[in-house]
Amino acid sequence: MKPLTLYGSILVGLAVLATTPLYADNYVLRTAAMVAMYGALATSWNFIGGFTGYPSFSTAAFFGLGAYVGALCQRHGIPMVVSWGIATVAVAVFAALLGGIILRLRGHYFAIGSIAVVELCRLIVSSWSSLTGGGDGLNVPLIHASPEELMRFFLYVMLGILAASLVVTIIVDRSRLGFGLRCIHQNEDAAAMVGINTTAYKIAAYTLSAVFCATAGAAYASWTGYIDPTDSFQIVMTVKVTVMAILGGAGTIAGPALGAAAFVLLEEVFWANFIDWNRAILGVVIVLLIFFLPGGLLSLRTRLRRATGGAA
Amino acid sequence: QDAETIKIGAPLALTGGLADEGKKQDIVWKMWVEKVNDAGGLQVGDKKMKVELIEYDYQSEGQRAGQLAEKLINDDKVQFLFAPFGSGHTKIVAGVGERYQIPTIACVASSESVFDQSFKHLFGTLSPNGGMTTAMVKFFKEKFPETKTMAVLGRDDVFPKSMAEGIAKAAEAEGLTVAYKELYPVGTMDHAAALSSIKATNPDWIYVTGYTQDLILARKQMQDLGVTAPIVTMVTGPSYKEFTEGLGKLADGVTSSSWWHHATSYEGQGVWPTTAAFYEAFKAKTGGDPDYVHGSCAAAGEVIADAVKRTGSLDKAKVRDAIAATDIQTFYGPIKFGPNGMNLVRELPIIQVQDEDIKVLAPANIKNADMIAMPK
Amino acid sequence: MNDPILRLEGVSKTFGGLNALTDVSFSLNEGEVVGLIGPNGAGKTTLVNVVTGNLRRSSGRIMFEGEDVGTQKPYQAARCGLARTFQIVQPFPQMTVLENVTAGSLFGGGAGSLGDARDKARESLEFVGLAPLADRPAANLALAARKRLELAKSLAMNPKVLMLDEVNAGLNSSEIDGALDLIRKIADRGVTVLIIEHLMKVVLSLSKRLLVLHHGQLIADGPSAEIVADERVIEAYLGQKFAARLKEMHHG
Amino acid sequence: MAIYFQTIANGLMLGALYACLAVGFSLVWGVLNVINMLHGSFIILGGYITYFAWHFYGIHPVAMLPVVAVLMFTLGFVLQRVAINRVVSAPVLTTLTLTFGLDMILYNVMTYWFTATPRRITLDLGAVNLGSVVLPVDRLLGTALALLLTFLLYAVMRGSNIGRAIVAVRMDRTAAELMGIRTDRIYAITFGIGALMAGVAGVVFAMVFPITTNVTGTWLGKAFVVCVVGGLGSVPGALVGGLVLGLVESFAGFWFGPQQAMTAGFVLMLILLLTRPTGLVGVKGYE
Amino acid sequence: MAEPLLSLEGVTAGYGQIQVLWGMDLVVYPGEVVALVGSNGAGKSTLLRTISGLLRPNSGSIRFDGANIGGERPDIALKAGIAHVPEGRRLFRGLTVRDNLMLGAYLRADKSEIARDLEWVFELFPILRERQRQDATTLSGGEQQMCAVGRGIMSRPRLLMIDELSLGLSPRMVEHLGEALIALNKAGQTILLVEQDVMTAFDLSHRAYIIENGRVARGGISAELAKDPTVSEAYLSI
Ligand SMILES: Nc1ncnc2c1ncn2[C@@H]1O[C@H](COP(=O)(O)OP(=O)(O)OP(=O)(O)O)[C@@H](O)[C@H]1O
Ligand SMILES: Nc1ncnc2c1ncn2[C@@H]1O[C@H](COP(=O)(O)OP(=O)(O)OP(=O)(O)O)[C@@H](O)[C@H]1O
Ligand SMILES: [Mg+2]
Ligand SMILES: [Mg+2]
Repeated sequence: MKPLTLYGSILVGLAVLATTPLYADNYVLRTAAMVAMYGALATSWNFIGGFTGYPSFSTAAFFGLGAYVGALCQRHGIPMVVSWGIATVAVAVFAALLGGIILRLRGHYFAIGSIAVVELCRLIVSSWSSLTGGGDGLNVPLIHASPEELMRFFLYVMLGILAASLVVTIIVDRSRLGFGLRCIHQNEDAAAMVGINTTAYKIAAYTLSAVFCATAGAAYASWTGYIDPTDSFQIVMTVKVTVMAILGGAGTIAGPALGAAAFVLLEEVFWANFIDWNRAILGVVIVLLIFFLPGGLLSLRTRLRRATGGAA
Repeated sequence: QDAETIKIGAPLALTGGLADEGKKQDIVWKMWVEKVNDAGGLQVGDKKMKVELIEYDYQSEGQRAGQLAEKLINDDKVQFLFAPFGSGHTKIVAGVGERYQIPTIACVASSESVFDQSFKHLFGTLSPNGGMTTAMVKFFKEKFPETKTMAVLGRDDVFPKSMAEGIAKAAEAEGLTVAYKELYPVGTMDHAAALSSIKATNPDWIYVTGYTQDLILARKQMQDLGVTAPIVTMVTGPSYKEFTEGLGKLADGVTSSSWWHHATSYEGQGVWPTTAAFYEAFKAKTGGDPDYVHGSCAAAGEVIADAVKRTGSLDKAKVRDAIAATDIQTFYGPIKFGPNGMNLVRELPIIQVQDEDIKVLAPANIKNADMIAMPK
Repeated sequence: MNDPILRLEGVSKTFGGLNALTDVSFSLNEGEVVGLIGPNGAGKTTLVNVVTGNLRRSSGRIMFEGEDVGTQKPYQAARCGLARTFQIVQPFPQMTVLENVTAGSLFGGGAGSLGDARDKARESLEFVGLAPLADRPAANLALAARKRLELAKSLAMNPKVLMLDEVNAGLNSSEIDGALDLIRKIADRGVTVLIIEHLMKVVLSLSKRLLVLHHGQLIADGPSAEIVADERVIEAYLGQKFAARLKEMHHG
Repeated sequence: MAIYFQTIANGLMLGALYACLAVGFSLVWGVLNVINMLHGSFIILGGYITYFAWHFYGIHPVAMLPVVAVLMFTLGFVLQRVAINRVVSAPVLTTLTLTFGLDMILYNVMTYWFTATPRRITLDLGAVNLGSVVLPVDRLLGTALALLLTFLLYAVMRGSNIGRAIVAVRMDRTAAELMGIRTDRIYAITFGIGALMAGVAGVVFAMVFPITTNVTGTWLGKAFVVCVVGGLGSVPGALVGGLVLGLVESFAGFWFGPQQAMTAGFVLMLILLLTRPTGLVGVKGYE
Repeated sequence: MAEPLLSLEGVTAGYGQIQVLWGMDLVVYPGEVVALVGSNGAGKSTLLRTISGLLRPNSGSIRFDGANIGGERPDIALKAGIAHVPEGRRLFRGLTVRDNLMLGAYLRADKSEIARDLEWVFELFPILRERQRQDATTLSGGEQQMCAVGRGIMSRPRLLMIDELSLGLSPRMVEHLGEALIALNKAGQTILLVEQDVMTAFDLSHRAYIIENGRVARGGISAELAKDPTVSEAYLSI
């Protein structure tokens, strides 16, 4: 994609989400916010999973930790937005330290290690009741505002996180870091041989994959007003985000966010219309997408172009 | 606003981990709506209005429960919400209801922590858990005076955890020794380690909390490992027919508390004037016995019916106040909300499985069997 | 003469019980072209891996420009001017040839920006004669072109010492001639070259000095002509028939 | 003292079940490079078949072993042929996404038909006492079956032509084709064996655990841990991994309480991942 | 001469959009050693892959012993009697030398004959007998090449195709393998050989084909080609 087309499409996409309050009700806004949130999660995942090619399943761990750190800060009277900042920084530090350890693993083993992190976080948060309330979960001070205001506020918060993650993606893509990450993806040994500090680069990617998840998690906690370990550290969420990114096109700039939008909207449609079979139908859609669009939704463009004879 | 129907929204767990509980809510609410509409609808002022129930499956995922509550309010314009099963998800849905000032009736949430956030639109038909612990300890001590030590194993989840902690506190207050008290995390597949430790303390009373599948596994492993005690309580196992069905003979002797039992004989207003009438209707519809989830959920409908009738309109604020002032008798028992929105404390049944059947041991006015010791 | 640019002192490497390298010592002088030969499994690749930090030596010292680099990571080795090619070529398969080389100049060659790196990459593609294929994905190249890509990539890194692990294997005689010219040109720029090769034609025509590894031990180090006549080398490596052929060639 | 023996016994019996649960998953992952998200559902499906055969026709679970084995093998074989084979050489994330999608379908079908109600085979075979150590008969039987099946699979993988072919395909698909091995068929057979092992694990589990779709995720998670502890793709690895995990959970549960038992399992796994990524016995290629 | 064992006529093949072979014609007679030489990327390996069924020809015919095997799966070609020792040996990691050899006989059911052939491979390459319990990929390069050739022999092929016999082998090892091949051929084995080192190729073979850009540029008796000045200029420039 040419940069201008790309940036144009991204702006249009964000604008579509941002203008929902003008014509739609809160539920649509909420869905738009969900699209933005999952878009941000998938875009984050893309740093490690797409650019670097490391199959990371840590998303839910970062999201959940962000939610907990944010919630705890707020409960200690720290203003909401500051709490989100603290959560972001704390989780970034955590991810960098953790990355230093588990990024020594490659391929499958990394996948397992990163999924174990989610389970471990859940178990630790759940057994550290004195701090986290354990299985009881945590209440976050409710915001006193009308539902409409609140909804709009959180829509823009999530959109902001999404936009930030996209901007960082674009910057990384055009920088040394992005180039190096792609080299690592292709051949890690060769990457080291041309002078890439693979460890540092991977840690950077892993940390980037954590920051936006953490902010989103913290904002989410403030939004719902209640979090508990089971809902905050869900393996399903981790897998879903990965699936979204792959459906959209892993390693591309806008693909993961597009995949997230498609996934969330499809889920919405099926949930509303097929109570008993929504899960199966979504499963069928995923299977078909993998069969017919293994390169993700973005590869549809290339295909169409080829089919129509090269005119772009 | 659509003046023709009263819309009640319900995010339900029809698939996923809580599917069974969700389905129970679903079936009872449908029964209630059918019955109401057959009679022409609910009395609102001088006209009758039909009731429409709108349900969505939230797949046992908390995030989605909140989202669907929002959809119900915004897209479907419901005037009331029924909260889903469990304290955690109830909290999430109640948070949404509160924000939109939509009265939310929780029928399967009993932890006080759900109601202590000063929500003004959340009302629960279950009584506080607290009513289940002290009374039970007293009752057992009276029946089995030699009871000295107990062991508690609880699931680390809102309700089961609070019950485990509540009972331990109550027992110690009554002079029992709690020789073992541990929580097990969600997703535990094996209780052998805990049970072996419990066996080593040789307690007089074993108290386990958890969801049906946890309890079935725990009971079976107790049998396998030869862990037993004169009193074995599993909360809220025997309240569910799945528990007794899954365990067969092994269920015999297990005690539990419950919020409601169909052996009670309350009477009052609503589509089912007596407990017996509800029991018959349920039996006819499903072939099985109702448990407290069924009872409590059906009663939630009556709360709404009563409130709109007294208000005579669907005015949000008025209806909310009317619900807060609820004071009715139903087949489920008395309903009267305390300041935090929970149904008032009342004497709750203590039940026991005897010959694969559920018997009520207490309170005395509805008891239909005497307590037996756990068969060896 | 100056100090040697690279010096190994008693370097050993073991894999579990296997001694892949035992007490290997030698030095390379700046600008020299040296051949490293030895039977299959003698430890030649292992030696390169140890020098570039892909493997950690078990003992000994590796001195590069007077400093012990024995604990360096591969990327550090690359940045300080120790470049190598892989026996099994290791391109970034989905990237174009140009991008492959750009990676070399950007990260190893210390180029300031992506643009600079690209210019430098074009230069080294020109140098090895791959410029016409610059926009092809590396995965589509035939073996010879891939080996040249490896070369271009290491050149783009401004190496001081270049270790070539069988870059000519699988090339036929006339292609080898092209490759020889290329390596000579590189050496003429002042780069120190260590060539590992089983093709004696290549080794002999490029290097005046040979090192011979056998069972992980350095069994010979000296002028090429002497080494190929050494009985131990013939026994371990060349074989009688080939030695005879070599001798014939010298006389004929 | 007695409690230690009991804890060891508990750990070993649980561990054998874990081994049984993980071996098929490990094989499929190791050989096909497919992280089979369906594995948990396969186990439950095997359990349901066993339960319903017992419930409606009174067939003893052990008698169902061969039936479930054949059914599940066929299911796995066909699924690989028609679906997974299409992307089997794609990156691991793609196949994972595919099996994730397939699992959503299977899971939905099972919850729809069978509901989430936990079902249990109430055979209750009692227990035998060995000194002060109590050994539940059904767990003993499960342990025996788990060991037997694992050894059977090991024998097949080691001694037979098919076993060699499976390893060969894993290591180098093209070279295997040159040996005259029909790789797509071997893939299907391997996936079939994976499903079969899951199915028979389901039979064993049906005697020990309540069967419900709720636990598919938990069992899948266990399979992950066992694989790492033992070594990916290896039959003896799954056995060792299962036993070690069983023992660790059992002792951690005894010493630190059940809340820490699962945490201990994960911590063990992380430590192993970082110190011995090939697992306790997965040194060489996968047998 | 007798009927050809293998004959190709106008075979074209390639990878996806890229065509590599542009009309190959060649024959191999029973009992011969035939060498294929040619520059890098000329398509020699592609040709062997097409014959052994790893690759489908786009057109042309491949006849083996009278039957058309073009476009059949590799197991069909192998059953017909064609063994392919691929470039880079490609032994199976994690399997012992012996298991690797046994996989060569994967399609065969005649147990006693297999045992006999295994014995024969061990006679040909005694080092393999010593190392039969060792993981095949821990062998040295030359030993691996022997194992790969042995694995080819184990299918008891009527035509043994070897790609890049000497790649990465020490001169001494090349010599040793060459001797082994001659012994094999003396025992009646037909061999089609791809070899970069033209001198070695001409030394070992009866006839040779020179491949250029996916076509046969020349063919003939090896000894004559070796003397041909145009050939030595292009391929033997010492
Ligand atoms: N990572 C490793 N683990 C175990 N053994 C190894 C490892 N790498 C190499 N070896 C062994 O070390 C010895 C030396 O190998 P090396 O690759 O250095 O040989 P080489 O001289 O390059 O041979 P060739 O000429 O065949 O390339 C061999 O026996 C090899 O099997
Ligand atoms: N898998 C593949 N996909 C695309 N192109 C390929 C593939 N394999 C080989 N090629 C191309 O086909 C052409 C012929 O390759 P082939 O391997 O047959 O040559 P060769 O004569 O064996 O050369 P070499 O001496 O390098 O082994 C080359 O241009 C190569 O780039
Ligand atoms: Mg080497
Ligand atoms: Mg070739």
